[in-house]
Parts: sequence; C-alpha cells; structure tokens
Amino acid sequence: MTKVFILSSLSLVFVGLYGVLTRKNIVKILIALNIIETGINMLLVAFGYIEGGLTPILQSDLSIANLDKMVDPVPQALVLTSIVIGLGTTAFALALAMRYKNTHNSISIRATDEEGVNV
Amino acid sequence: MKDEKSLFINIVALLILSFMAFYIYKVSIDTGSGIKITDSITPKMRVADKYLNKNVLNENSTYKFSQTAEDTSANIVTSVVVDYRLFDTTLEVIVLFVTILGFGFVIPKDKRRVKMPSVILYRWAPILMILMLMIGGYMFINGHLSPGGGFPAGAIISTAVLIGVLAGRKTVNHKTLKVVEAVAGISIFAIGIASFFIKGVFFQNFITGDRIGDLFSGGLIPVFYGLIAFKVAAELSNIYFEFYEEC
Amino acid sequence: MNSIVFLVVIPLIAAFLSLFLEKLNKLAMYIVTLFNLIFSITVLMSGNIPFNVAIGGWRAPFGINFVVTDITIYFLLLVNIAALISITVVNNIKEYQFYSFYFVLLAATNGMVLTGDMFNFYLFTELSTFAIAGLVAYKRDRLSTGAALKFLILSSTASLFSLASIGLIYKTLGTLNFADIALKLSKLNQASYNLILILFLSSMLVELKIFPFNLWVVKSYEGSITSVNMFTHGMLGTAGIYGAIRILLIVFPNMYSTNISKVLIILSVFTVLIGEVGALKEKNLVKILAFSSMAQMGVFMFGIALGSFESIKGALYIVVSNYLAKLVMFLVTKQYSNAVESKNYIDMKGLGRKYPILAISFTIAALSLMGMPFFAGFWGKFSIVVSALALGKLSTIGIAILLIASVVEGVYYLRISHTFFAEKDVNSVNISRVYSLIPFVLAAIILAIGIYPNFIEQILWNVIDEIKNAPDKYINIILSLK
Amino acid sequence: MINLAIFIAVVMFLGAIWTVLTEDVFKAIVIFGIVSLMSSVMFLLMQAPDVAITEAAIGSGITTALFIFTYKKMEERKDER
Repeated sequence: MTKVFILSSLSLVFVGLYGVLTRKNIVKILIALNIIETGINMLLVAFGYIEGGLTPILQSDLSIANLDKMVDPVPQALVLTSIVIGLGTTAFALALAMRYKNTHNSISIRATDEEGVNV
Repeated sequence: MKDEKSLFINIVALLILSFMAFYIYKVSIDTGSGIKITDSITPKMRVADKYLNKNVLNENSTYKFSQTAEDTSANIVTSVVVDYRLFDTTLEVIVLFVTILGFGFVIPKDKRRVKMPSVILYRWAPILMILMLMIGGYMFINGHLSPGGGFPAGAIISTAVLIGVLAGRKTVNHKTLKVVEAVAGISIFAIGIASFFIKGVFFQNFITGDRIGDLFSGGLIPVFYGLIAFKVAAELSNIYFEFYEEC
Repeated sequence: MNSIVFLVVIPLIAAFLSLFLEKLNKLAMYIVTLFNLIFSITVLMSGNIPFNVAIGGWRAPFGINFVVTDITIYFLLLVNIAALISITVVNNIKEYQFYSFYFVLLAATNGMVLTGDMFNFYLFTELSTFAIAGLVAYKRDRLSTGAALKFLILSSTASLFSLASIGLIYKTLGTLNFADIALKLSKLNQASYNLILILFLSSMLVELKIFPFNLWVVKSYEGSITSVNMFTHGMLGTAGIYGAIRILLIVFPNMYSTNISKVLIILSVFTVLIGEVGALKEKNLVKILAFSSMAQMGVFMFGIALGSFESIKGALYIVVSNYLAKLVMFLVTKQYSNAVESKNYIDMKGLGRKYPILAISFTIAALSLMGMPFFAGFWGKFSIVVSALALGKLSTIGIAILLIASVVEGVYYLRISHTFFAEKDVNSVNISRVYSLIPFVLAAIILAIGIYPNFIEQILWNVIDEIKNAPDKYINIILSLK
Repeated sequence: MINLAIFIAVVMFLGAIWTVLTEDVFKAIVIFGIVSLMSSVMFLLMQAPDVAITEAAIGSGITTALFIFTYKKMEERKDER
C-alpha cells in the first residue's frame, strides 16, 4: 500500500515538474504547479501512513486501546496548511496573469523577454 | 527555429528530471538509517506519539474515552492544528489574507455585462444557500469531534455567497466582508493576547476541564475554528465578488 | 520574556486594521516600526539573553517556540533598523494594500529571525514571499507585473521543494524543531542528509539571490519603487541571510564534510561573475545596484561555504558592509533620480558638485563594497582571502575569480562616482538638504567600522562563538526547558 | 483495497500527463480538477479524512473554479478585441 501511495505521488511530482519547466502558457504553468503541490501533499501524508492503520480520531473506548495503530496526525496537519497555501498562491498568480495579459497582450511567460522593444 | 528551441528545452527538462529520479533512487537504496522511501515503520521517538497519547505535559497521564485529558479534542488532527501547533494555523490564515488582498489589488477592473439569471436559479437560490450555510456551520462546530474543520467549512459557506451572486440576489456587500474579515482576524489574535494576560503564555488553550467526545469540549478549539471559518468564507467570497461584480 | 511574541503579533494586527485606517496608515506604519525597534533594543539591553519562549505552553519539540540568542538579537536589530530607514522614503501612497503588505512583511521577517521550528520557518518564508510579490506589483504596469509573476512562480516552486524536505525530515527524524533535528542528525546516512539539505536550501537560495534562483532579482528591482527595493534588500535579504546562517551552520553543521560545500562554492562564484559582468554594461543605476547586490550575496555565500571560522567572520563583515552600503546607495539614487526624472546615471552628471554630501556618501559606500582598505568591506574580503588561500585548490581558484570580479566592480562604481562629480550646469535641480542626513550618518558608520573595527569585531566573535558551541549554546537552551 | 489504490494511481498519472501535454487550456483545467478529486480519494485511503475533505473543497473545488473563471475572463477579452 505504502509503495503505491509513494510511487503515485512521486510520479505526480515529476510530471508537474516537467510541465513547469517546459510549458510557455502561464495558466498551464500554474496548473502544473498545482499538480506538483498535490503530489507533494500526497507524499507527506503517505510518509505518515502505517500499513493497516486507523484514522486518528477517538470514537470510543476501543480506539484508545489502539493508539499505536493510528496513522501519524502531524503530516496531515501540515498538509491542511499547505493546501490552503496552494490556493493562495494560485489565486494571487492568476490575478497577476490576468494583469499580465492586459499589459503584455500575450499569455506566454517569454513575453517579457522582448521588454524595451515595443514599450 | 522555434521547434528546435522547444525541443532543446524538453531535452534539458527530461535530463534534470531523470537526474533527480536517479538521485532519489540512490537515496532509497542507501544503507544505514535514513530515507527508506518505501518503508512504513516510523521511528518511535517522533513527536506524534505524545500527541496521540495526549501526554505532552505529563509523561504518565492515562485516560478513558469521555474522560478528561490534557487536550479534549477527539479528532487528533484538529488538536494538532488548533492546539499544539496553533501558531502555524494563524499564520496560514494570514497567508490567505495576504494573497486575497494581492488578488484584489492586481486584478484588472473592467466593466462587465450583467446577464440576467434564470428564474429557476433565482427561486431556488435561497434554499441552496441555507443548505450550504447549515453544512458549513455543522462542519466547524463539530470540527473537534469529526473530520472537517474551519477551512472546508469556510469554503462551503463561501459557495453560499457564490450562489447568491450567480442568482443575482443581494446578500452581502464588500464593506461587510471587509469588516467580517478584519474582526475575525483580530479576534484570533485577541484571544491569543488574552491568554497571555490570563496564563502568561501566548495562544494557550485556557478553558480546560471538559470531557472528550462532548459537543462542548476542546476549550477554545471550536471558537478558533469558527473564527477561521468566517475569515476564510469572507476572503473567498471576496474573490467571487471581484469576478462577478456589477460595475 | 514571553512578550517577545508581540514582535510578530502587533504588526499582524496592524495589517488587519490597515484596511480601515485610510489616511492614518502612514502614522500607524511609523508607530509599529518604532515599537518593533524599541522592543528589540529593550530585549538586547535586558541582559537575559539567551532564552526560549514556548508558544501555547507546549514545551520545545512538541510546540512551536521562539528562540533568542546573540545571532538572533543582532539580526532582529538589523531588520528593524532597515524597516525604519526604508519607510522614511515612502510618500504619497494612498492604496491601503501597500501598508498591509508592509505590515505582513515586517511580521514575517521578524518571525523568520525568531522562530525555532522548521515548518514555522517555512510559513514565515512564504508569508514574506507573498508580501514582497504584492509590493513589487505595486505599480501594476508592464515591468512590475511580469517581475512579480516570475518571482511568485519561481519562489513557490522552490518552496514546494522545501516542503518536501520538511516531510523527509519528519519521516526520518520524527521532529520539526531545529534543535531536535540538530541533535538527531548524526543518525542519518550521507545520501539522505544531502537530499534533505539540497531540497531545503532551494527556497533559501531564492532569497539569497544565488545563481540558478536569481532570475527574478534584476527585473523586480527595476520594476518596483525605491522603498520596496529597500525592503527587499534590508528586510527580506537580511532575514534570508539569517536563515542561511542558522540552517547551514547550526542545524546542519556537518555540511563541510560533504560535497555540498563545493557545490555552494561553485554556485557562489558563478553568482559573483554574473552580477559583476551584468552590471558592467548597464546604464540604469537601479539595475546596477541589483546586479551588485547579487554579487555581494555571492561573496557572502563563498565565505560561508568555505567553512573556517575566519571566513565566516569575513562573510559576516560582508553582510554588515553590504547592508549599510546598499541602504546609502538606494537613498542617494532615489534623491538623484527624482531630481532629474531619470534612472540613467549619465543624466545625473554634475549633481555631485551641487549636492556633495549625497555623492560623497555614495562614493564611500562604493569603496566599501569594493573592499578598499579603511572601509568596512575591506575586513570582510581580507578575512575571506586569507582563509581561502589556506583551504586548497578549488577555493584558491574561486578567490582569484572573486578578486578579478571586484576589480570589475571598482570600474563601474568609480565610473558612476566620476560622472557625479563631472562638470555640468545643474541649477534647475532642487533637492532638500534634509535628505542627505541619513546617507551621511550611514556613510559615517561605514567609515567608523573601517577605521576602528574592534567594536564590530567583538560582536562578530560573540556570534562565531555561538556557532562554534552550537550544542551548548543553542540545543541545550531549547531542549532543557521542561 | 489495494486494487482500487493502484487503479486510482494509474488514472491520476495518465490524467496528469494529459493535463501537461494537451494544447487546449480548458481541457487541461477540467482534467486537473479530476486528478485533484482522485487525490482526495487517495487521502481517504490513507486514513486522512480531514485532508480529504479539505482537498475536495479547496484543492479541487475552489482552485478549479478559479481557473475556470480566469479562463472565461481571458477569453471574453479576446472577443472584445
């Protein structure tokens, strides 16, 4: 199980990284960035996973007896934080991208390279 | 020419990626104690063991379900997020605040044609909105007992505002959202400062003595989650207003 | 000293209040900055350094904690002084967002210096990144939008790597506290150690402007207003340097037995080369300063990567001299370019004759950056050269390139100073004499350090003493508190 | 259980590749939303219901909505010119 989780998250990270490095369209770069972020979140949660583990919620007396079988709650808490940070980054970058389209009349990340030519 | 350039970039990217993959592979097969990537046994000395046993302050504390423990939230992820590492969560709220502020600051403002919403949406919007508000409210009130919590609750409450905007009904205006945002944000810190004056330590959970599993337990945890939910909802609603504002 | 948390909390509350204060925002800015500065001076004077504050009442490895040691308090002072000097050039800004971003940046840079927890550090870094991106985009025109977008994409990619590294640290060591990590690191094998350090460094290098991550520097300096440049240099840059010192030298002290220090040496030499060569062909004064600050960061990183205590002392000297000199240069550039309404230094011909104090301050700062004797930068470069020659082939080649590069630096800075003092009729220009006060004082401090370095030397040896005895001085403070 | 995990992992991997390689931005956004939703199922399999709910609401829902709003706004601008 752990192997499947870690391999799938690493594959997402690599695919996203390839996208960030090669795409030119800013919106697509941001989508690729989000894919990396999803992958890394999954990686973090998978680090805390235990084979056949339980959800870290106390539901009854029975669950207190099984405390050592619960999955690690700390990576889950960190991932909660990182998901919200990802939303923030995406929102800010998208607003900048809209402004970029207004000012550069293009959505390509290389449009800044022609700076000074037609300003 | 252009194709050659993009081909070159592709090759470079693939080289970098294969290098990194090789490095991770090399790390995972290296002997000695380290990152055995596919290993699922975590070290016993991790901090989470004490979080799970709820015995950070007292090494020997034992408890039963619905009896007092140092941190009375039943959902241990919640107790990490809103109690043991509360300062991280407040900073995260600030991150969302800054980014949404930046969003409203740089987004180009231009006139939009206002489309008339369909009658069905207009009629059914209030019912949907009340449903959303109820689900969101349930989530943050029960955040310390069941999965959920402030952030998804805020997101769900904000969709109520989105439905209102799409249906053309007047719900809240910009000014109210700003006030809600600031009041919720300041009160998080105000409670932190209050605990400084009561207990001498910032962000301490100063309401204690509850029992695990009760609705009214966890001390300040539901309060914080409620504040976070309202703040997140106000901030996300701001985004929808930026997109669908009538000007 | 639990009240040290106020250094972060008060600016954040001010950030919320700034949504409503409108015209009072500027006053609030001064009040909050002065509060932070006076508070940190009080902490320095109180005499019970070092201490450790557990937030939320959870003791060290379990909760988040703030640590104040010698290094912390000096960097805290540097950050807050830079903030105070930078806001003196803020004027005529009506948008409340600018002030909110500033308050968040102040809180984030103070927090980066204070915190003792890995994930908390990452969050403060993100916070400062977003605040700087918002400030760079303040003008909202073609240049600044592109610069802010590139900075945001670059730094968020880098910070995702450091998030992965935090996950790896938690998986292998089971803790997130700096001191606890430093204590348990010896159990790690070499390959894992390298992977964790490289991944975590990537977000550090964005702020330090080191080679593969410095593509954002020039455009964002060019596209933003002067006060934002001073924030980026004085607050974000200083906090980033602090992070590098804390993480490389105290948390991961075995770095020098691995190849990472060699990689860092090569990267920093590349950074210096790119900085100096890029500055040589520029005419825009702000761009020149951006390239030059890149080069100075390269020299700093070179000193840290060499790893002997002498060279670390040199690197700290470089930090102090670069900090003071760039503040002077930005202030002078602001006044001159406002006066002639151009950022090209050739247009500023002859201004040095009419306003000599500004031009002389600029020249003193430039000489200090070049490493002339009797200026602050000399002692830094001297220590680095002496220790590099004793440390083998790679560092000798590196220092040779560094010395050639500083000759190049001398060429372009002296060309600028010469242009300032050239003869030209500039009667139409008018600058108030008040503005030359701060540059003059800062230049005098540079001269004072250069001629009489004992005072600064004392402080730097204190700092190095802490680095040497990290287990006693840092780890015990945090983990002994029950 | 493990078969489900492998199936979802393969779907996510293929979806991510499609997202990165496709020329059409709108398709990329929609498929990204699906990948993100799949990851929320993965979080559920990893015994992390809190993260799963948050990912479904914020990571998948609101992020995708933001992308679509932006895309619409950019397209509208093209029509006006």
